[in-house]
Amino acid sequence: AKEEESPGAGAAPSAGAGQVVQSGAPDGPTCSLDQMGYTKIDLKTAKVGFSQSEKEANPFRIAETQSIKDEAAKQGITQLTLTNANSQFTKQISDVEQMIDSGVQLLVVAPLNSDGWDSVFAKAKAKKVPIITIDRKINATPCTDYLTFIGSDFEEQGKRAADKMAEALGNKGSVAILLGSPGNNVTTLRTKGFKDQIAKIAPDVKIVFEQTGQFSREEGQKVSEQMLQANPDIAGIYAENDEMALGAVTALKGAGKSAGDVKIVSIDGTRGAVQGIVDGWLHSVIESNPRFGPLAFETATKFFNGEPVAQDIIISDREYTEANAKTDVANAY
Amino acid sequence: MTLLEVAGVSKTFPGVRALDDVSFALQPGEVHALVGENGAGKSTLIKVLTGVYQPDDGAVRYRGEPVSFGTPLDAQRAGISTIYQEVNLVPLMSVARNLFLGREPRNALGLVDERRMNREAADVLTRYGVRTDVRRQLGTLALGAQQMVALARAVMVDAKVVIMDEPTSSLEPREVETLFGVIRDLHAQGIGIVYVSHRLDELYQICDRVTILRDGRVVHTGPLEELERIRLVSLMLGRDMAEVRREGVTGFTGEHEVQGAQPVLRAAGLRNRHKLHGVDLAVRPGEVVGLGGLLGAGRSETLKAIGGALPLDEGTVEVAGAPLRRRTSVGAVKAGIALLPEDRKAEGIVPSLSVRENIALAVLPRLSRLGLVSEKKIDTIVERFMTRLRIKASSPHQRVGDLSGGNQQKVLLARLLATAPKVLLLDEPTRGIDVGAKAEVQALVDELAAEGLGVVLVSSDAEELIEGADRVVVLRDGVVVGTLDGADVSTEGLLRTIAAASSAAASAATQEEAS
Amino acid sequence: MTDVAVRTPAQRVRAWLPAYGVYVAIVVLLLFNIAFTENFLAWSNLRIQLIQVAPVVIVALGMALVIGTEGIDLSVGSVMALAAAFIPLYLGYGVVAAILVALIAGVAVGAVNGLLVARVGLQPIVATLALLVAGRGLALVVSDSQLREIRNPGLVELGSGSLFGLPYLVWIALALVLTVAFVVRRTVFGRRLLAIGGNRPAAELAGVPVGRVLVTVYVVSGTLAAVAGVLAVARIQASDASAVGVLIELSAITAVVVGGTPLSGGRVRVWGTVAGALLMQLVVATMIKHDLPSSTAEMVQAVIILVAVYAARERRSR
Amino acid sequence: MTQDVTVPPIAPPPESALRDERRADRLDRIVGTVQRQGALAVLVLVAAIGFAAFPNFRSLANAETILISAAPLALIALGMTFVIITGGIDLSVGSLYVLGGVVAAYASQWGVLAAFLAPLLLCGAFGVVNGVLVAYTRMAPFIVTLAALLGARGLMRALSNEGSETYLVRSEAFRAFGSGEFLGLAYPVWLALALFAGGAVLLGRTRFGASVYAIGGSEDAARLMGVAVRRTQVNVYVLSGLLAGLAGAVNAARLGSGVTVIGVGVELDAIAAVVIGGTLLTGGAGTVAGTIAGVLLLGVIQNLINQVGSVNISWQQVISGAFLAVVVVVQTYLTRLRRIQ
Ligand SMILES: Nc1ncnc2c1ncn2[C@@H]1O[C@H](COP(=O)(O)OP(=O)(O)OP(=O)(O)O)[C@@H](O)[C@H]1O
Ligand SMILES: Nc1ncnc2c1ncn2[C@@H]1O[C@H](COP(=O)(O)OP(=O)(O)OP(=O)(O)O)[C@@H](O)[C@H]1O
Ligand SMILES: [Mg+2]
Ligand SMILES: [Mg+2]
Repeated sequence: AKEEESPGAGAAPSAGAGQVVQSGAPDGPTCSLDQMGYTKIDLKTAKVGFSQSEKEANPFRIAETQSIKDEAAKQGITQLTLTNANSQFTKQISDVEQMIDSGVQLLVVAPLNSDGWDSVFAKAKAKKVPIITIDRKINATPCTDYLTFIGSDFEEQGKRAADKMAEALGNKGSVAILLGSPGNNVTTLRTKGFKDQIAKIAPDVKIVFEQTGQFSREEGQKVSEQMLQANPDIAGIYAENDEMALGAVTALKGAGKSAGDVKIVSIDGTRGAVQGIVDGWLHSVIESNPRFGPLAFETATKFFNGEPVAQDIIISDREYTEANAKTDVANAY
Repeated sequence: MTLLEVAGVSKTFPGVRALDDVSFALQPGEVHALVGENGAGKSTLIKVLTGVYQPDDGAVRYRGEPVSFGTPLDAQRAGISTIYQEVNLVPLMSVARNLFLGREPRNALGLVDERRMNREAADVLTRYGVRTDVRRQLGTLALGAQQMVALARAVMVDAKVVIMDEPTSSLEPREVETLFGVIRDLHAQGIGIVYVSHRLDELYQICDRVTILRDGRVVHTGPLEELERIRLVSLMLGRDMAEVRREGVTGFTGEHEVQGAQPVLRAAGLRNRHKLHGVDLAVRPGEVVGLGGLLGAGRSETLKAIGGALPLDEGTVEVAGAPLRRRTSVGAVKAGIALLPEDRKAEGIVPSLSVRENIALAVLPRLSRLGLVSEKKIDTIVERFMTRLRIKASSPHQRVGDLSGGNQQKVLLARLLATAPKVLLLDEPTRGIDVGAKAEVQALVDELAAEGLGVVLVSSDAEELIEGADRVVVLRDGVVVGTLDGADVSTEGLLRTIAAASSAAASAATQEEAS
Repeated sequence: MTDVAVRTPAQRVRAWLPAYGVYVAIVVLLLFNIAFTENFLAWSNLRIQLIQVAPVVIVALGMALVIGTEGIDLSVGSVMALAAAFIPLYLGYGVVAAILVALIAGVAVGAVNGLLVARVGLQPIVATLALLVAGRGLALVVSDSQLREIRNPGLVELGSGSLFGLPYLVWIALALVLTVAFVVRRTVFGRRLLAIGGNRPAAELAGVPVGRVLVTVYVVSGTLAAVAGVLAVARIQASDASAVGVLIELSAITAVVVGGTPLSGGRVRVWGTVAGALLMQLVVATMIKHDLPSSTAEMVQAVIILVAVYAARERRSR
Repeated sequence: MTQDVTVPPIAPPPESALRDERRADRLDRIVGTVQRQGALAVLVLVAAIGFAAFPNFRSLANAETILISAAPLALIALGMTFVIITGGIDLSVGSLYVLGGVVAAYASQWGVLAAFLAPLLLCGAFGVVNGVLVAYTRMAPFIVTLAALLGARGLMRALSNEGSETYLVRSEAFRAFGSGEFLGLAYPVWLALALFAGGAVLLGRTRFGASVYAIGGSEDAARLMGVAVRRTQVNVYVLSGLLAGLAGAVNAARLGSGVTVIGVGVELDAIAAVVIGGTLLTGGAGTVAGTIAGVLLLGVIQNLINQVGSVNISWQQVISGAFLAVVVVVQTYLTRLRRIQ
């Protein structure tokens, strides 16, 4: 087969921009080997498990898994086991339990859900396996149930999106929200952050519509099409991920709008979306950086060396706007 | 005191008034015949009596008390036991489970006592002449055997009333005798019996009273003895006696002219594991060959094998000298073989389709060009056969599922004839159809033979077989054990051949045992 | 048999409702929207509804045929994904070639379904369930799990262009509806498939080539699903094997059943199916436009399905 | 109860015929056994392969993980077995499973009893609605339970603030049920085992079970034979609803919260497990034991795929789809052997 179309989003993740720690400096609570009562191991010869939550079918997940794999290779870790829960939470639980049974000594988990990890933690504690959760935080006690969390602050992302939206609309106008999958913590937090911030800084911006686009381009497009008919005077669209934003762009084109008529702000920072800014269809994108590999293994190394690591490692996410989109599009994932 | 009675009952189905102000009373210890043409409303009346249908109008009284059975279960609990038309058992369940469904013997813990159930089932069935492993799935039994199981099931309970809707339609003379023995016994115990049958001989043998339905109305009720047979028929059909007398009661005329010596159908060495063990058969154009034998002799299997519906381990089938290559139903139909299946409901009609579509089904390729059907051609053919077979339907577009049994049978015949076959294989062509329709079908068989078709006829009605066939091939356990020709084609001849084969087989078995 | 000529009005309504209940429901919903939904009667809005319903209609057509044979096809969503996955791989050879490959994928999956059902004798729901799982996996393998944007002008035009004011998508769906209606009504194939659904052993004995007809029916269903997959790609201007067609089997089955085709086979209502799809589209659109939260929307949908199917159910007298 | 009727003597069929029949029956029974145990045979085979190939598969802990992960699906599939044997289908179980979990976690604030009772009551009520609609309106079970799937999910979302609120299990006793062990097996596994034993007795040794088979074999015949068709139908859907709710509660106890993002597609897993276990989707035949084998088979396969390490998720799906097809083809083939006899 001959390929012509360029893979729009999700090209093979390049080195890209690594993650930068935003907080988690020694001033916050920390956790060390002694505190947890675990034993020291050599990471290079250790068995490491990584549990991915959703299939690697969107740029974020592709980049995330790839980053873990790349970094493990770089660190010389040979025994890396990967599982993928295919968006089934109970499968993720048994995946992780099975990895603990098979004797992994470090677990990196990208949780599908923030609650429901009791049985896993019980098992991990019994076997003294530290768990680093990445990208989504688990509602449990760090340094007891799990070691630490590395990831973005989703609520903060929502707030920053709100700032961008308010700025784009000049603090007034009606806005539609394309929600992620219902029940998903990411959806909940990105919605909460956005709404709270809008209420605070731009009370004249009215949220007139919020429907789920299931984090997918097609649903995002369908919902936007309906929304544009029912709310022809919509001024802005806040999409909780880039895929839905790109779906909204197709819907806008279909409705005869031109670039910039409706301000779109979204979250993630995939290459397709950043390109959208360059093309003028998107206003701005708040990044959610998926390249957890380096930071995760750095943290683990420190931990096993007996050094204290922060219990909450929040990375600083960048943002893409008209100003930097063109130059940074190559760095997007 | 009247045991069971209905007064002024009416029941309407969409478009049809099946029962119209019907009154009927059953006394204790009487065998009450319920007769009428196909579609007269007999089964409907029975279903109203036993809670399957709710009457639109009128009242049901049981032992003097007004009752309203919501479900068949209520009726059964009250002591009314019923054998419904068309065997109504569960084919996937074991014979014993069918027999005891809803009244399984239970142990101290209240759990079903399987072992006792199987033992008792075997005992009961042996008495009814069904000797089989009761753990077998019921569906693997022949229809007649299933009917005996249904009978045993109905009689097993302590019933006050036993209702039998065409219990003999798939039974052999021998089984019919068994059934009559049972009925006489119930009679002696003062149990009331409602008996529905299209076989008039049977009625006169065992019934005391008769109620005749026509078009949903009662046209006569009274003692059976006083009613002349010809008058019974005329009341059923609603024609005057002279007319009925003129037409006669069976439709067969007797001899057929055999045309040409070349067989139109030749089957040789048909073998199928467990069922057929080398059956040979030849039929010449214009000849009607009967297949005789007891239940499970393999007659249906022989027809199915010829019609391509039963896989064969060995054997050849030739139509007009040309061997069939593809042994499938499709191939057989193409070669000119038309099979009327024994089980009309399961293998014959397509109930959801109209009369018209059912008739045209097998000939569609011939009535179409480039895959497009020609409505005009279909209309012509459908009209021709509806007239010729006198199919009674409100229109060609009526659903076949809503027709009465006899008319469904005629629709099937029409489907077969529309293919202009060379060979007709008829498995119980008159099962469950009324005297009028039966005569029509029989006359039709004669007529078709006269047109040069080769016909193979299977019928559990010995009389029909004898009168209709020129030659009878007798089967037993999947083997041809004799052929009756000319004057030998008689009931006695048939029974003699079967009996001889039985004793031969029995003695062979004893010899084998001894050695 | 006495014909009962006189029927009460209630009886007449009851006889009529099963066939036309779904149309009544559509009218009710339309009236509601005209009264309470902003901008509803605008052509741009009606156009959106038609565009969105087109893929469901196309898939449902195949599903209706399969259901007519007393079968079911759960694999349609995965077939859409598979078709979508092949498009970007072969676009280099031209639009026509790419679409052809996509359709061949549909034919292939349909043939496997058909062979499993007709020749091996698997129950349709299991055979197609296996392909529902495997087909989606295969689509992801083919596409390397990547969403690929489509910028081919031909495909983009197919997805967003119009002819005489009506989008191509709608024209295509309409043409397919007419074809299938014609096939069901006028062809030997159509009658045979109904006979198989009505009573398979009987059809077999009547010389209907049951195996061949069944395989064809599943192939048709697979092909139609592939068409829907191609159109979905053209419309969203991206090939997304992981999301396209997810759960469309349930929408399609619902459309078929709400449209008055019984799941027990032997009857196919083509226009009813179209109406069923339209009804469900209107329900969803109404709820989105009125910004109902998904919890309420799902419960309302449940009730509407029940009411519509209740009205359209086969009545058996007791 | 048997009445004494004298029947004219009938010459028994000759011994040779009976012998033939007996021989045929013996073959029939052997093939039948293989067919009934087909899923078990495949399970043993697959497990043996796992044993030989993967050291980690051999551990007791791994076996326990398989069992405990399979417990909720097993409960759901048990109910589904009853429904499918009556010739029906229950698509709502996935939604009821989530709903049950959410309600159990919420109700756990009033104690462990409430945590079990609340989901049973609510999901049982959904079962009643399903059953009544199927039994009394003759609507197709597929569509009735599809509506219930939507309705129950909607209700779950409404109860959990559009799914965003996850209730934590408040009752320690309830939590202990999810995590505790007895004789080395987790409580949920014991519960599933006990219910399966009960289910086997219910289906095979009671009149209710006989009615279930009869209805699936032929609904009309069952009605005419005096089976309480409607009541039985309502009962099986209620049973299925109850078990789905219970599965949700068990899962909530294990996970420590009422997770809202689970349950999608669980109905298909349950149907697959039941069918792999040899139950006919057309109804009338099937066993509870087969269903256990089917559920475990699905669990073992998944476990093995994980053992291999890094099979791409897309390939995993291809493999499990193909595997489903192969198992069912083998089942069908065995069944056909049985029919031909
Ligand atoms: N469920 C039904 N729906 C519609 N029409 C029906 C139904 N059952 C019976 N009928 C019609 O009612 C009439 C009486 O049918 P019924 O079965 O009682 O006849 P019958 O006397 O038993 O005939 P047969 O001797 O053929 O069994 C027929 O015209 C039949 O078509
Ligand atoms: N009296 C009986 N007891 C047990 N099984 C029987 C009996 N009669 C027939 N069978 C079973 O029926 C099957 C053969 O039936 P088949 O249909 O060939 O008979 P047939 O000669 O066509 O009789 P029918 O006239 O009933 O159709 C065999 O499997 C046999 O075991
Ligand atoms: Mg009758
Ligand atoms: Mg026979």
